[in-house]
Amino acid sequence: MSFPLLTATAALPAIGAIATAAVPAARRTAAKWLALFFSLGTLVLAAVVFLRFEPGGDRYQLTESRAWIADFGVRYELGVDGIGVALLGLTALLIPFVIVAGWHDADPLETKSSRWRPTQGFFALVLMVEAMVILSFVATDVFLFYILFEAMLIPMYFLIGGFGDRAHAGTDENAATQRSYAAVKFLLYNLAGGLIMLAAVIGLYVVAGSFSLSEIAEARANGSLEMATSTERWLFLGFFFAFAVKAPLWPLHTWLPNAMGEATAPVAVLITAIVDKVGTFAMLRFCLGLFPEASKWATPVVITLALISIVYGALLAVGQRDIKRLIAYASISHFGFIILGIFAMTSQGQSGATLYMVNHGISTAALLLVAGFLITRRGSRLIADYGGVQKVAPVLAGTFLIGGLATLSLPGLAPFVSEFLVLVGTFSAYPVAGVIATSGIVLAALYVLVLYQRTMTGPVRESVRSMPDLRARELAVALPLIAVLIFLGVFPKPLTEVVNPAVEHTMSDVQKKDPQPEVEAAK
Amino acid sequence: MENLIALLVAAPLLGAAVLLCGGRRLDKTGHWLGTVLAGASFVVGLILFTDMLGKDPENRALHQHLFSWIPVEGFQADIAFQLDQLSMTFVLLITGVGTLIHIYSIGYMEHDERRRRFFGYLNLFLAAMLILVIADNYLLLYVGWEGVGLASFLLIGFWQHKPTAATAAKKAFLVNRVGDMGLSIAIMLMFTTFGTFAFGPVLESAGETSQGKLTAIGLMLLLAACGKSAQVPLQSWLGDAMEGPTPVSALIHAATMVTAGVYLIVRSGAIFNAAPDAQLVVVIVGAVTLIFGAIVGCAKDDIKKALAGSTMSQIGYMILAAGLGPIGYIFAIMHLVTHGFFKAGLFLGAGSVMHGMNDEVDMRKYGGLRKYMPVTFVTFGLGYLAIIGFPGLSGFFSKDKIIEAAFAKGGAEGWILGSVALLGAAITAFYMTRVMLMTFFGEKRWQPDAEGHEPHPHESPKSMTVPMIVLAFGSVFAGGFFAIGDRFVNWLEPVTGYDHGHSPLSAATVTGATVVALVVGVGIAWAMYGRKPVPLVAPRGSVLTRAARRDLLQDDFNHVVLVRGGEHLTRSLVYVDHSLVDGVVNGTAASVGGLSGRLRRMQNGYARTYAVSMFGGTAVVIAATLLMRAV
Amino acid sequence: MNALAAATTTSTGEAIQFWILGTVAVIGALSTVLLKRAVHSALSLAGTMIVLAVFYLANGAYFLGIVQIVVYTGAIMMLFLFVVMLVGVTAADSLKETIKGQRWLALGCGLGFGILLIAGIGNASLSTFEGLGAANAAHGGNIEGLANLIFTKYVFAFEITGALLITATVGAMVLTHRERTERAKTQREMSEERVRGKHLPPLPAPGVYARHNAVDIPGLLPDGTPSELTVMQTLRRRGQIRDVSQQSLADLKALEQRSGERLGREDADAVARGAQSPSAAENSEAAK
Amino acid sequence: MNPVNYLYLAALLFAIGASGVLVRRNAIVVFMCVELMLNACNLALVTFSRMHGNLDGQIVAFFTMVVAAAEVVVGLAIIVSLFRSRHSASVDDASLMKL
Repeated sequence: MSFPLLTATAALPAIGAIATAAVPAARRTAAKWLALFFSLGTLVLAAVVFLRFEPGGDRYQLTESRAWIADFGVRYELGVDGIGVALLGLTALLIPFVIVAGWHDADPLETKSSRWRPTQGFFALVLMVEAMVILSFVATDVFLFYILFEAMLIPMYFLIGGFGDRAHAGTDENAATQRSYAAVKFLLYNLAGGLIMLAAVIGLYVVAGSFSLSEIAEARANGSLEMATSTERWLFLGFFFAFAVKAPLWPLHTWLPNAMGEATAPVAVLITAIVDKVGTFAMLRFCLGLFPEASKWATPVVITLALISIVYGALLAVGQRDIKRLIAYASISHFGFIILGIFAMTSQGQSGATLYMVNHGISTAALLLVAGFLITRRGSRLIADYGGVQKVAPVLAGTFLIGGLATLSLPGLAPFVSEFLVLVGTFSAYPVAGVIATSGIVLAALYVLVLYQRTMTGPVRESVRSMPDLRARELAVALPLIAVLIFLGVFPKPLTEVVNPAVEHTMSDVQKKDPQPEVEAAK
Repeated sequence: MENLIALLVAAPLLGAAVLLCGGRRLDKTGHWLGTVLAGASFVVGLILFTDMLGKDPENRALHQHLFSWIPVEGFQADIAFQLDQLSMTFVLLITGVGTLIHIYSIGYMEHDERRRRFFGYLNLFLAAMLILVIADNYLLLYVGWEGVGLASFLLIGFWQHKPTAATAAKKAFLVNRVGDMGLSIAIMLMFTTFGTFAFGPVLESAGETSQGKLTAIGLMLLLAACGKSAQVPLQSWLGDAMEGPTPVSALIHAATMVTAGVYLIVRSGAIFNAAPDAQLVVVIVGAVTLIFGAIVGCAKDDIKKALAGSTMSQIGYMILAAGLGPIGYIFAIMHLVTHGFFKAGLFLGAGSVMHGMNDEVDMRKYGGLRKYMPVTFVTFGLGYLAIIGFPGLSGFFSKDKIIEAAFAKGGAEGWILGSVALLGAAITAFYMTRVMLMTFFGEKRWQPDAEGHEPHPHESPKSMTVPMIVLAFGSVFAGGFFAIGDRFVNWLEPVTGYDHGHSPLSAATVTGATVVALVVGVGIAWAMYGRKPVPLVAPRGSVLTRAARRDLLQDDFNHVVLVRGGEHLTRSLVYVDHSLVDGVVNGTAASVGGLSGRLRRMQNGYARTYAVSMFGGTAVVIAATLLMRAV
Repeated sequence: MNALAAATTTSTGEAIQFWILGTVAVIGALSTVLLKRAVHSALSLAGTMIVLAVFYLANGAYFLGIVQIVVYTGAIMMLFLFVVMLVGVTAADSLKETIKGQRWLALGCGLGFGILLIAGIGNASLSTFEGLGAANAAHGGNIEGLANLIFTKYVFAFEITGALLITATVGAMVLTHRERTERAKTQREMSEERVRGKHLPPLPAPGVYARHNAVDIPGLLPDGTPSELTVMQTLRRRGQIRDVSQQSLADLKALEQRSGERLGREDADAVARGAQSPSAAENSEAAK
Repeated sequence: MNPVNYLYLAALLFAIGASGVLVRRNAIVVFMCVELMLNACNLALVTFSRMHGNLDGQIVAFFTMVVAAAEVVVGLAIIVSLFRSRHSASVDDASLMKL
């Protein structure tokens, strides 16, 4: 067996987490640099994976397979397809920014004893999440995936509940209550989803006799696996429920605004840009891959829910008074687009959905991290506490605006490409749904511009008058993300190249063909 | 030669990037850099133009394929440019007027500390607008379409510290987004119908699909055009957009960007030609806006808003012409170009007036300015004569052709449209005369402002007057140059096609009617504003006047229905999310909590009780096993 | 099955033995559960076990039958009796149930369980059986057969059982062993303590004023109150002191009443006392 | 008579023992009832051994006895030390599991 590249990519941050956690209490800064070093190392490995991946090659590449729990046929099976590669890259790319943006978020409060080591804990948890997410993107064994899917809740729980907004840190009892409420809500929602999925995982094993994606696919292909329609549907629902909670899809979304509102901005990025992507990713790989017939059966309902998510999330974003909650609802709207693209079951829709996952990750990270810098400066998350920031901190305002424009999918920035693909893909299969979803772009403009107008423009408020502009560390976070957004907006080919073959595989899984254009069909 | 096309866009794009990222080091030189790069783009345009003139009229189009943009199964979007006569016209207009306005802005924005950024935005606008007109497919056009929307947003809200400016910018972007939605649906429809959205294949095979589809595409394109070109019902943003600096109003909200809708319709002519229903809606929208804008223009006392109403109305003419089909396409573009000259000139003149009057915009506080600002007066006056269609000047030729074409549409439709266009001409003459009289004639009416500074009207610096003079030349001669010998028709015909139509009225009759309308309009205005002094405070006026001052209540409608309604909707949805969606979950949690509180009492701590439950449980399991065996 | 020396019935003698001894076993089991005193329960259980030993023998498990008598009835039950003595042989349990519904639930569970088991057996039972003759004979006898299995097939389990027994022994020692937290007192220290303490003379003996010489009856002080000091510490801890002061007073009153009745004296006081007399009589009964 | 009757007896004894465990409060008596249950099982095992004609059942019964012996030793030791600290052998007194 050749060098286990995927294992190494997932193991490096895990090792980093242990190393960071082991740093003594006094050497805080060393822990930060160590975490950054490991995250950059992971990025390098991810880049190697990206380069080694051959778009025209096998469906799953760089595969590894070892026996794990032989009695139940559970194997440690890894492999990436194009979608996995794209999301792996996204995760590895974003984590260094999360770490740099959260550089001071976990500095210990002075009231605590000297043995208190929150900094080490914070960065170790972030790396732990990275390791699990990466592994879940490359796992091709359902059981292995399930374990990771659940296990990543643990570090996330501590990150949300343990490291609140610096704005309210310290003595504020109410904030602490809110935070633990948010963390518990996050955990309960996702656990509930996960448990239902566990039942479905077991059911799948009973039906298929294997946990391996490739084996199941093979059995399906040569006809040795016949699933009863109702069985397939129940199993699909079990899987889908978990992913819909994670994604999150209306009406299972209410944990997200709480969690994102209470967590620090970097952790919020971790939630919405990285961890939630596992949900949508899994819909593509497991729901569509394992239960194609049931997926088609559920399509009308899923599309309806996705449309509700799009419009509802956007409308609620307009009504928010809290910057981070606003971004959370915007994300719900965007997840609606992703799910819409997946279930439209056209090449454009699915390519678009995959690109959307990547682009939404980057654009939300940019917007949210800059918003985090803003919130740290003023110590408030309320939109009403700001005004005229543009005058005192033009660079901050500028980066914030670009992040916002990316969120509203301005052409030239990466999210436009994906959003348009999703819309076209949906429209060609379900025209009415496509038109309703298109209204989301107007609403997106509304909430982004309202946010920008209220915080950045107008007369300078007294409370922001002495606000400093972005510092070097913060620029190092914002500018590269913006550069990536522009690059992928103008030249998304490196991504589409790896994604396209994977989408073809998924399309053949569900045995769907793109609708033919009317004129061409006539010819 | 093809490779130069990208350079058109690259120059201003580079300028925008350098100016916006360059930081304070460029504060001193930034405006020169911006102007030079805009000029460079114009020069490139000229080179391409001369090259094009040397070619056979049928083979003048140039193509440049840069790279494949979004390659996805069954979906090919390219970054590729197409420069034909239609695009060329726009390129020259955009870069030419753009460069002039860059020069003008050097003087106008001299005292603004953020001038560098202003030039960055202007360059960004030029780049986006150029992409819009030289794109070879609808998706790339969409990029430019939204790009100019962004630039417009940034420039309207340039003085962000003013809440009105920030609100106006947001409004402009939002209303435009509604139009953009139309454009993106149109593109999606094209994709599902034709499998592509490149101009060539789509327009060639437009006739091969059902009329219903084409009508749908056409209506969606019209929606997009309405948003961008401020046509009813999406016109409300244009008046507010005057919050931006005046050069912006001249360049974006008069000469170039707002005419993009006309470009879109003319470019998609093949689709509209095959969808008469869509065409009918287009002419109706054009005709309604024509009158709507004109009425609004009559009532405004703010010089820029009056001009904005006029812009709306003039674009209404163009849309009307574009909706007429091959009879009108060329005249729509022709009017677009001449309008670009004289309206830009008018706006620059207005800017010059404001510059001299401490940024006062209320025309009732002007009066008699011709003595203080002679150059401005002359250039503005020439623009005025052009727009009202004074015989011999630009506007006369282009507008006359449109009215002719409207009659040539034939039937009752033709009569109605022609009459509306004539009526519009009369109202145009009225409100423009009003502007002219209130600003430059009569007694001086200005007063010290709140801080006691009395304005000292003075002529503007050279950097501002020179562009105005150049544009005045354009307003005087462009129309004649285009019209005489059908130069413009011959130039554009290979692209848009041309149909002479059969007018029920002779050309001379139409011209006569136009002149009569003009005289009537001017006469009424003279009677109302020239003979008696203009009151300093606006009279109450008739119902129509009051409604027109409020943009014919359309904004109020928007406010009540969309803004208030939207606020209520979002607020109630926030409540629903909190108490209903979340409430179900929290309620479940609470009931589980209550249930476990009850069940907790079973845990009394006695080992024997637990033993009973274990034993009972075992009994149940055995019973179940036996039953299963029995069954 | 029939061909392979399978039988359907046992001998009549065994049947008679089963019905008689089986009844005894059930009665023993019931009295184990139902009798108030732990000693009686232990003895009934021992009886049941002996019956079971007989059944083992009857079933051909000769080795187990003997082991049952020797180990179970002999060793384990005696251990029980020791502990019962240690904890207090006289203490009778109150059979009043304190947990609401426990008794009915227990009864229901027990009955249901028994019925289920019997139903299950009835459902699954064979009408024939093989008998142990062949198996016992294979290695020359029951014990040899068992030995053969224990030391071959089950040798590992056997070794582990050994380890378990050792561990249990050690565990029992550890559990009952009390760590001495202070140095043992020397005789000298004890005598000095005695001299310094309140009681210079030896502690008073129990039952000084009692009617019989019992160690669990405290001596009465001159005022008639019992002195706990007179009873052994262990009994005091167990709460097994029998207070006779009230009893003797009651006896005295009963005597007075009886003599009063005989003398024909009837007053309200005597009637009131008469109401108390039955309980007093009962107390005296229990004292015996 | 069929040896199955032994099984019925075993079931009966087992149920009686189990009821005793549930009903009695004196730890020693509870313990005796547990022994009764074990004995009932042993009887069943021995009977199975006879019915199937092999000695494995007896072996298991034998192990049960050994384990029961070990259990009794430890259990009684626990009761004794419990009695020492609480002066009571009632299982209800040790209700510290209650919240």
